[in-house]
Amino acid sequence: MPEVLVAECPECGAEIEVTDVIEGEIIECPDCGVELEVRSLNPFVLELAPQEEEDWGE
Amino acid sequence: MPEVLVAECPECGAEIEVTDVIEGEIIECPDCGVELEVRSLNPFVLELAPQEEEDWGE
Amino acid sequence: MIVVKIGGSEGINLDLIADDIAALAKGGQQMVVVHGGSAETNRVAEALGHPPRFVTSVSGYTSRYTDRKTLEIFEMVYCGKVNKGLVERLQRRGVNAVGLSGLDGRIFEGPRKAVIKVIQNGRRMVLRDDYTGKVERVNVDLLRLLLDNGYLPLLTPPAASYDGEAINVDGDRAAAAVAKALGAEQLIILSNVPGLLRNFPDESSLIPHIPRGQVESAMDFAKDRMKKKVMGAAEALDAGVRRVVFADGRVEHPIQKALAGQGTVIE
Amino acid sequence: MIVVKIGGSEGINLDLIADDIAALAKGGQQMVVVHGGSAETNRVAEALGHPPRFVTSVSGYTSRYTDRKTLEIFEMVYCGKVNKGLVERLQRRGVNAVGLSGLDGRIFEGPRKAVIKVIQNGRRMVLRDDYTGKVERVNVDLLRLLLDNGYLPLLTPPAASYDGEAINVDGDRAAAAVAKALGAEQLIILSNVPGLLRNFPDESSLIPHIPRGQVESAMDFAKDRMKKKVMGAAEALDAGVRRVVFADGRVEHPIQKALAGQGTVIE
Repeated sequence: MPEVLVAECPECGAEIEVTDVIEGEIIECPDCGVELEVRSLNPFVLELAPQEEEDWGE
Repeated sequence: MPEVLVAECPECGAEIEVTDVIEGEIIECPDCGVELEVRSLNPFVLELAPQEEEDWGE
Repeated sequence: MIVVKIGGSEGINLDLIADDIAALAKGGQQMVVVHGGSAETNRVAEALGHPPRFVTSVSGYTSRYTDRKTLEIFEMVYCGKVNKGLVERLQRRGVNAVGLSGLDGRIFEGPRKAVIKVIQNGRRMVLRDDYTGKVERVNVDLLRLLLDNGYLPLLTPPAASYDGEAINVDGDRAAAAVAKALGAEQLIILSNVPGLLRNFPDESSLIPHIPRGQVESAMDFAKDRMKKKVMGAAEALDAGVRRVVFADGRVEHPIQKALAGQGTVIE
Repeated sequence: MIVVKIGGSEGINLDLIADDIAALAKGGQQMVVVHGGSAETNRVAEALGHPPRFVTSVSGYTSRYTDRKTLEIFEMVYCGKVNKGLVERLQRRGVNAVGLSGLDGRIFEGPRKAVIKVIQNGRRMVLRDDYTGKVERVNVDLLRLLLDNGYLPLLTPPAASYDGEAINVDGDRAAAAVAKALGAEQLIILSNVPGLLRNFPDESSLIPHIPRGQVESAMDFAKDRMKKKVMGAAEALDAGVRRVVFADGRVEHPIQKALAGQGTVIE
């Protein structure tokens, strides 16, 4: 059984369970759909993903 | 017995025998003392070594 | 005034290009040259045990993930080996070239993208230590100062962020920015293909001409890296550059042929 | 006007030097900086599998055997990594630095030694493919053009031969040539020792002062690489530079301390 990581969505408070994620990865809250960034795995910390400036294709 | 290389001194015509030399090495003619450069080993070619410009220590 | 962009991909013949620049410069043609160095950078990065990593932005553009170590390798190749190799070729042909990066005198200046979102191995990621950005301002005064005193500016990324940090920017769009800033008549982009190809890599599918209005549609043909080149061209044309030509950097007199319309002409 | 030479050896603190340059430049001090990069070049050459080879000239000077491959690595480190790393540090501190090699605009120009005689592994050898030479002319017009327009020139080898080839030249003597050409009052040479040491590497054996006339005798103390530095100093003084200071490049405010006479002062 892969390790299940659990944290609260900083936007809507819903409980989020994930397995296969790495640091810096972007996931969406299954409840409110907001974009979250995996800031660290141990402890498992989720934060609102930063707004991306318009994409320049640089 | 290391291989003996033989050539004529381009300056004084003396026969020069050498063993342990490599390409680009400078040797002196045992007869007239002029500086010679080993231009190639096979065939064994000796030429007058170029005059060095004043040494700049660069 | 013309601006010439020399691509960094394999197969481009720097000696033939240098011959052509020398011929044109001696003929009185005012010119600024911008060059890349991506292929060489990949080789050196591998050799130094820091293989290049490319990331694809959410809207599908690929760019080099430029962390601090990569930036140094990037500078070694772009500003060291390639830039000075070209300066030497031009000096030996009697052209008084001056090689500069965008950092020098802030010739290329623009915002650094502090955070970018990319797709990496199928995962959507936030990248923070990526030294990448874009060119918003060109130091035209310094370029004019050099041009008016008989020097040929030979420019290369990186650029300077507004805080003065080195940032990796796309060479083609930097060249377009230079063409705009100097009010150049033509922007010539040399690469290792004859021009824009309808179906890459079939060189017979060259698109000879694209009216300015249809540039956006040309984007569909453009393969990944070519997309950025076409974006650069569109920007240059919008800013008053009369003509952009994508031409072959592997042949003799590549610039003169491009000026004569050989390749993909956009106007 | 002062000329500052930043050595390329280990231990030199580029951030402290950049702080000091920024403080002086903002105080109105006109300056040209020349830098080296030997330690870093050795590291990169090893990593790229082309380890550095040093040759000793018949009269006992060591220099880097600079074949074509070495020249490219030399350019990658001097003109790429080190030069742009310093330009970035200065730009971030609000100094509008412009990084240039001696090839650019032929800022450093001089003869290439086509043939040199050296001692290699005990054998006296003729070396033909050595891209080495010395600086005989400095493009003062270009330096003045930049200085008068608010830019700080940050210079590095290689130089240009009269045929426009890239040639490896000694950074210290290039700095001396710049000091002479610009009529600078002082030449500050920063390295990883407090100055000229009577018995290297004992840092307490610092020689605080050497009158111009006794410089030749100072050569006896000078260790191998230091010999060239002292030769450069002597040349600068002969050409009217009022004062040369060998100072420590590892401390805070290294240039201001040197200007205040800390290190080995020769005048």
